[in-house]
Amino acid sequence: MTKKSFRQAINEALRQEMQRDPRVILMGEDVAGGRGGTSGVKDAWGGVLGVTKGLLTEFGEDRVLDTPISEASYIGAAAGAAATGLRPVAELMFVDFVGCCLDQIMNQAAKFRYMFGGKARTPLVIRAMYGAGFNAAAQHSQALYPLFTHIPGLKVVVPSSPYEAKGLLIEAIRDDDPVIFLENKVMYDDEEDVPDDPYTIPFGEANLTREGDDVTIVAFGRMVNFANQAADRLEKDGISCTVIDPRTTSPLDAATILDCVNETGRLVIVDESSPRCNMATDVAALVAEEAFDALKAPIRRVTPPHTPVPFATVLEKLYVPDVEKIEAAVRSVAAYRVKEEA
Amino acid sequence: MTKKSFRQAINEALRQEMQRDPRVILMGEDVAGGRGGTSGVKDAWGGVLGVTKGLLTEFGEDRVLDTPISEASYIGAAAGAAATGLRPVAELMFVDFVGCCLDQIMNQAAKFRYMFGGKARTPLVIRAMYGAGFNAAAQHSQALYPLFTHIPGLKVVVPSSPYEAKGLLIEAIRDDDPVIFLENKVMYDDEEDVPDDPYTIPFGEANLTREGDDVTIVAFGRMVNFANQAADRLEKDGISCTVIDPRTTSPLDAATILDCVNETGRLVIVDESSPRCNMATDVAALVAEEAFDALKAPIRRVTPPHTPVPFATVLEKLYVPDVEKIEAAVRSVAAYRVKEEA
Amino acid sequence: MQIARDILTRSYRSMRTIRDFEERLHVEFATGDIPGFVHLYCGEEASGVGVCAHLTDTDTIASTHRGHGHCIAKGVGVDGMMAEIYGRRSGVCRGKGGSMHIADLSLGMLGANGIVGGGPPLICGAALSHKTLKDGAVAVAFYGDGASNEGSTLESLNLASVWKVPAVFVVEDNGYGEATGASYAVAGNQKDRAAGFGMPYFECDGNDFFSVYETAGEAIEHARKGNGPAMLHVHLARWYGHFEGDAMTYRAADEVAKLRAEHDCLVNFRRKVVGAGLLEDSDLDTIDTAVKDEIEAAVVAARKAPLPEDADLMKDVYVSY
Amino acid sequence: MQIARDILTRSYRSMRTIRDFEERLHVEFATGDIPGFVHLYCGEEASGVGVCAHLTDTDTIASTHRGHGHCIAKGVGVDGMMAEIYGRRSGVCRGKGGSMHIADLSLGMLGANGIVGGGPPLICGAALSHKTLKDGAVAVAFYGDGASNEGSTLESLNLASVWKVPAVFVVEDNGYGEATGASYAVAGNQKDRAAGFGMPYFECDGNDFFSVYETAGEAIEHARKGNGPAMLHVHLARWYGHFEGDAMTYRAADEVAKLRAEHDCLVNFRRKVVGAGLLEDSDLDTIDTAVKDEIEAAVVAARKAPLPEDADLMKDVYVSY
Ligand SMILES: Cc1ncc(C[n+]2csc(CCOP(=O)(O)OP(=O)(O)O)c2C)c(N)n1
Ligand SMILES: Cc1ncc(C[n+]2csc(CCOP(=O)(O)OP(=O)(O)O)c2C)c(N)n1
Ligand SMILES: [Mg+2]
Ligand SMILES: [Mg+2]
Repeated sequence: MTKKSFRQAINEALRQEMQRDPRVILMGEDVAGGRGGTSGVKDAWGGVLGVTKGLLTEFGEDRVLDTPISEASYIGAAAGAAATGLRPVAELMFVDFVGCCLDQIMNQAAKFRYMFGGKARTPLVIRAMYGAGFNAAAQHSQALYPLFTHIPGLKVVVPSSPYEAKGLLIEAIRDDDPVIFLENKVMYDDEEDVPDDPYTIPFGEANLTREGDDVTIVAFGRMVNFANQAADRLEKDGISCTVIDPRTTSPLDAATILDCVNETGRLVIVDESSPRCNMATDVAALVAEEAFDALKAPIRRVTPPHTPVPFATVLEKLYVPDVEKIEAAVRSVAAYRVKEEA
Repeated sequence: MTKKSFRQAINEALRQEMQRDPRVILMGEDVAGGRGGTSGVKDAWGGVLGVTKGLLTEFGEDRVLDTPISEASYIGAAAGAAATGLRPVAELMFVDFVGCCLDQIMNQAAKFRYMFGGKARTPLVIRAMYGAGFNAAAQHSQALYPLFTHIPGLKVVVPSSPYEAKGLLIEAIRDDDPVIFLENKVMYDDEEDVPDDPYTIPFGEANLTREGDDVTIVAFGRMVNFANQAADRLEKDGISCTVIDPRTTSPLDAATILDCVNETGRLVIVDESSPRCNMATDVAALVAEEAFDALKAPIRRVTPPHTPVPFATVLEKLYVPDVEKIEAAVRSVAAYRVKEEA
Repeated sequence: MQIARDILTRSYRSMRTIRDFEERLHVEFATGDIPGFVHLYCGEEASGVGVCAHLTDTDTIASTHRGHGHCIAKGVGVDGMMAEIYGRRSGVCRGKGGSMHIADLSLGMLGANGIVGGGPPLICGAALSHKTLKDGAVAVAFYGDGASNEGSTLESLNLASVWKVPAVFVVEDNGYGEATGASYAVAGNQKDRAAGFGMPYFECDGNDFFSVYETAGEAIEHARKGNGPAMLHVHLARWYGHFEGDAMTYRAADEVAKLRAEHDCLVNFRRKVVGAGLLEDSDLDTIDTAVKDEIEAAVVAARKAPLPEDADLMKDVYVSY
Repeated sequence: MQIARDILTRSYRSMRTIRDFEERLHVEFATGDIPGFVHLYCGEEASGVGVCAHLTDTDTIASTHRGHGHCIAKGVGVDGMMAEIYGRRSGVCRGKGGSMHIADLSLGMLGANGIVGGGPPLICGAALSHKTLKDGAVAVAFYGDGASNEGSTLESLNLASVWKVPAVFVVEDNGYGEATGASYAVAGNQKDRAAGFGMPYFECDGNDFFSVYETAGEAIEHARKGNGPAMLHVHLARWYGHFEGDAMTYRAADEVAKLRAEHDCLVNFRRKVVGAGLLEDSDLDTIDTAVKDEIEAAVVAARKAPLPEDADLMKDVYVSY
């Protein structure tokens, strides 16, 4: 057990799986970097933010493949390779670039198995960075996991910490279905204790980062940390929260969410993605259908507004959900009394 | 006022707007057809299902442009043309093909205005067919409006009848923002009375196709008809329904939906799109947050299951929501009594 | 012509099977009993068969919406295909894919594809698998003249060259994408595109099995030897509309009649092999009869086969979920 | 060299402005006060300026993530640009776009673009507008060697040819896409790609304003005359990393020093025009001083300018909603 950053945890998961299984290969733009360069230095980048650094050196050019800038072809190639015997981990760099290759994800990889009557396996992992907070503006800051979650045939992982990232990525690589693995770019330097040995965290099993009696908070990815901070503050005022990290949006651990809401009767959902048709609406709808009787207050959603992500720091700060907004939402549902009771 | 099919209503809207404004142009694959053919026949197709038939003859090749099979380039071209003085109506054929051009919609057209500080106008309409029921299988039967609804900067229209289609399409063409206009392919031969003159139907104003006291049904596109049929049947058993056709999913007429639920206290949402992060969850979340006090029953969603669309007729019929499933959902919420009352 | 007798008979049988399969589908579609979209390969048989004659089950192909011919050429059985097209549970995809999604990965058939340009990226990946797993196999993407304008196709040409994988890109140029002529929609030409993406270009007459066979052999050999990808441009023609129901008003009235009369790959084949004394007319007649019976049986069986069961709807979305 | 004196001075001023703007950004970025990603155009000035010297405000250009140079060359003011890069309300995009999204449609500048290959499709459309509105204008897509492998770019070459619109595709080939060399990532070559998509190919030395100016003139004239699109391949080099912060370990140690010493387009320009007696050293010195002051003023103003207001967050998502 050593302190590792989110970046290191992901790198270690990749390395250990590549050591374990020769069919695991990496591909993407500058996942190594330096090919065709004049210095002769290999592994010049190891990914645009250094996440895959060192893997070329250990596994060589046959297993760490730099690609031209052509997402449709190499994400499709990853799908094709997955269907024919390899276990590719393809890096899309920014998830925003899915606009250049959605067909290969949505209509090819995700649908093979169903269209082909169960006769295909597509053990593909697509890693990508998501999220605002980097002043990367509208085309490099989206969350977009709702898009993937909407598509049957995909699994979608949104890890909330280095420990989670390592275990979930190893699980993703060993999984036989196409998995979208999303890394919040603001979290790469976050550190925590992470076991050195490989381990897996199963999909569809939520993690309760804390348990409380008054309000259930469901949060995704980076928002889990904000939710926990909000819960810390609220605790001091006697409002005790359960915080649920679903880990995967597809499959979603509906049972755990419903159990918790049945206990607390109050729910706040924190989702960094655009507010329409997102995970906050998805969880709210689930609960409004299946835990209706338990609900003692409106279901509150803390999300960005329905706008593209702005560039300027002041605006971006307003845009992303934060601890204050979560706190306020929890207070409002905690204080809520239905008319009959009032 | 003449009986017109859904197909004719759309054709007429296009024709009348092209007559009115020379900047309105059409483009897409085989929107005319016949270019480069050996018979010399022009307008050989008029769209894959004949929706744009006759427009080439009336407006010529400069305003009805056939394109190579390359959605990214021509949908992007439509966006670029819109930003520089034209008002293009681009046809994507099947909405499933958005996987080939999402970037130009999501990261370009939808974001220009915001990224550029309000200095762009992008009066672009993208028409596309959606929906199951044609045995067109997994890659030609999706609904996908949740994807577009999720993206800030887009408007999304899902017309439910010929009358609606004409008025909403004219509105879309005159609108200064990018609009996704989705046509259910199963409805092209549906007929109803449609005024001959041009008229517009504003976005964000829901249509109540019927009003009732017991249950509110919100339905989209083709599902509006199913909802009305279900309401007819239920009426006979003394269950009276309000049926809301929001017409546009973005903007969404939240006020009307909330008003109706405040009256009926019971809500069923019928959505032909895949169930996760879809419009059914979107509306459910809205109501669970903003009309919570009024709710007397769980919010029920009638949607397809979380699977790709199957090919075989028997399976496809099971897949798509139908009148029976809507009826059953309404009955269940109508019969529901919260524990306290019970 | 240095072609083994068994390759000749196998190839003829394959072409004949495709022809009869498609002609029969044309008839059956008109009855209204076949659901969905059906795109016929009739007239293009020599291409799929001439290419696949060089492949084994270890090699991979990816096909298009017009996929029946490639499937048959790669060895997928007509019973399972016919049942699939009829939407039956005994279909090769259990009735869940239909005409546009027939696949059989155990035979290296990575699927017909409803998305134009869907296949070439997949083939880059399959070729990468072959290279990485060192199984000596090649991967072949079939695609049309129309698909040659899709970004995914063009990117794939570049990617395959950069990675130097054993991929062959077969442009089946029938002169049309739906109702639009290639002379309108394809600017420039395939040959310069091949050069533009750094791979050798081969060209052949798709109405002539031997032209395809020979040229495809060279292209595939190039790839199989580890020299990187190659492009094979096949000139051919489709005999029916884009899909069943297309009135083909964009084609000259006698265009198809002429093709049938003068450019029938089966007639060409027979003339050549019999002329050269490689096979007897009777050899071919025997095949014709056998195929006729096989197709008849496939239709009869498909029509009688049980439909999918309700529970199938939810099956096989995931391996596990 | 038959170039009017005012074009020479304007072009030099434009190149000098880009250079100083970028060199200053490099310094300012290091202070930590500039948020987000910044990609510098330093070293490539002659390309944007040589091309835009042939354009008026009616003509349209689309740019890339490395967009500052194109913006300045097309006439966007440095005050508004600098303020934008600093995220200020007085920025040309009100602080909502930043370095990667600077645009000014009133000047025919359709935007920098954070998406590689984002611009070429837009330029097909702008060119279509020009053709349809018969305003005599052309539309120019700038894109990099890396972007020349994106499907959207490749499709656009074909589409522009098919539509025969007045578009020019300018490949700014600096030999790298991020940390990967074009010699690895670009299979084949741009010339054959131009032919493969049916358009003429022009090529020039991007370190030499006159080479660019002359060749771009031909390419643009071709398009403006209604002959359809053209490709202009500009060979050049970037002097900084892919983005600020890139240590450039993939480049030979002396690569940039050599470029600066031997291939500086500003030095080249001065040598040529002074040598040919077209301008005096003092003319250029005057420009240098003026630009220096202008950039200084822009930075000072940007640093002092007010930030966006909270209400701006929700503004300008739609024209109406
Ligand atoms: C991405 C995408 N765009 C458009 C279509 C509709 N479509 C199906 S087949 C076809 C024509 C394809 O032409 P070509 O590639 O020449 O193949 P052919 O039909 O001639 O065999 C089109 C446009 C599609 N299925 N997918
Ligand atoms: C679709 C997409 N893929 C990848 C990226 C990440 N990216 C930004 S710039 C760049 C390199 C572009 O290279 P090139 O086109 O040669 O332009 P240069 O940076 O050399 O000016 C990459 C890969 C992106 N922004 N968009
Ligand atoms: Mg064709
Ligand atoms: Mg470059």
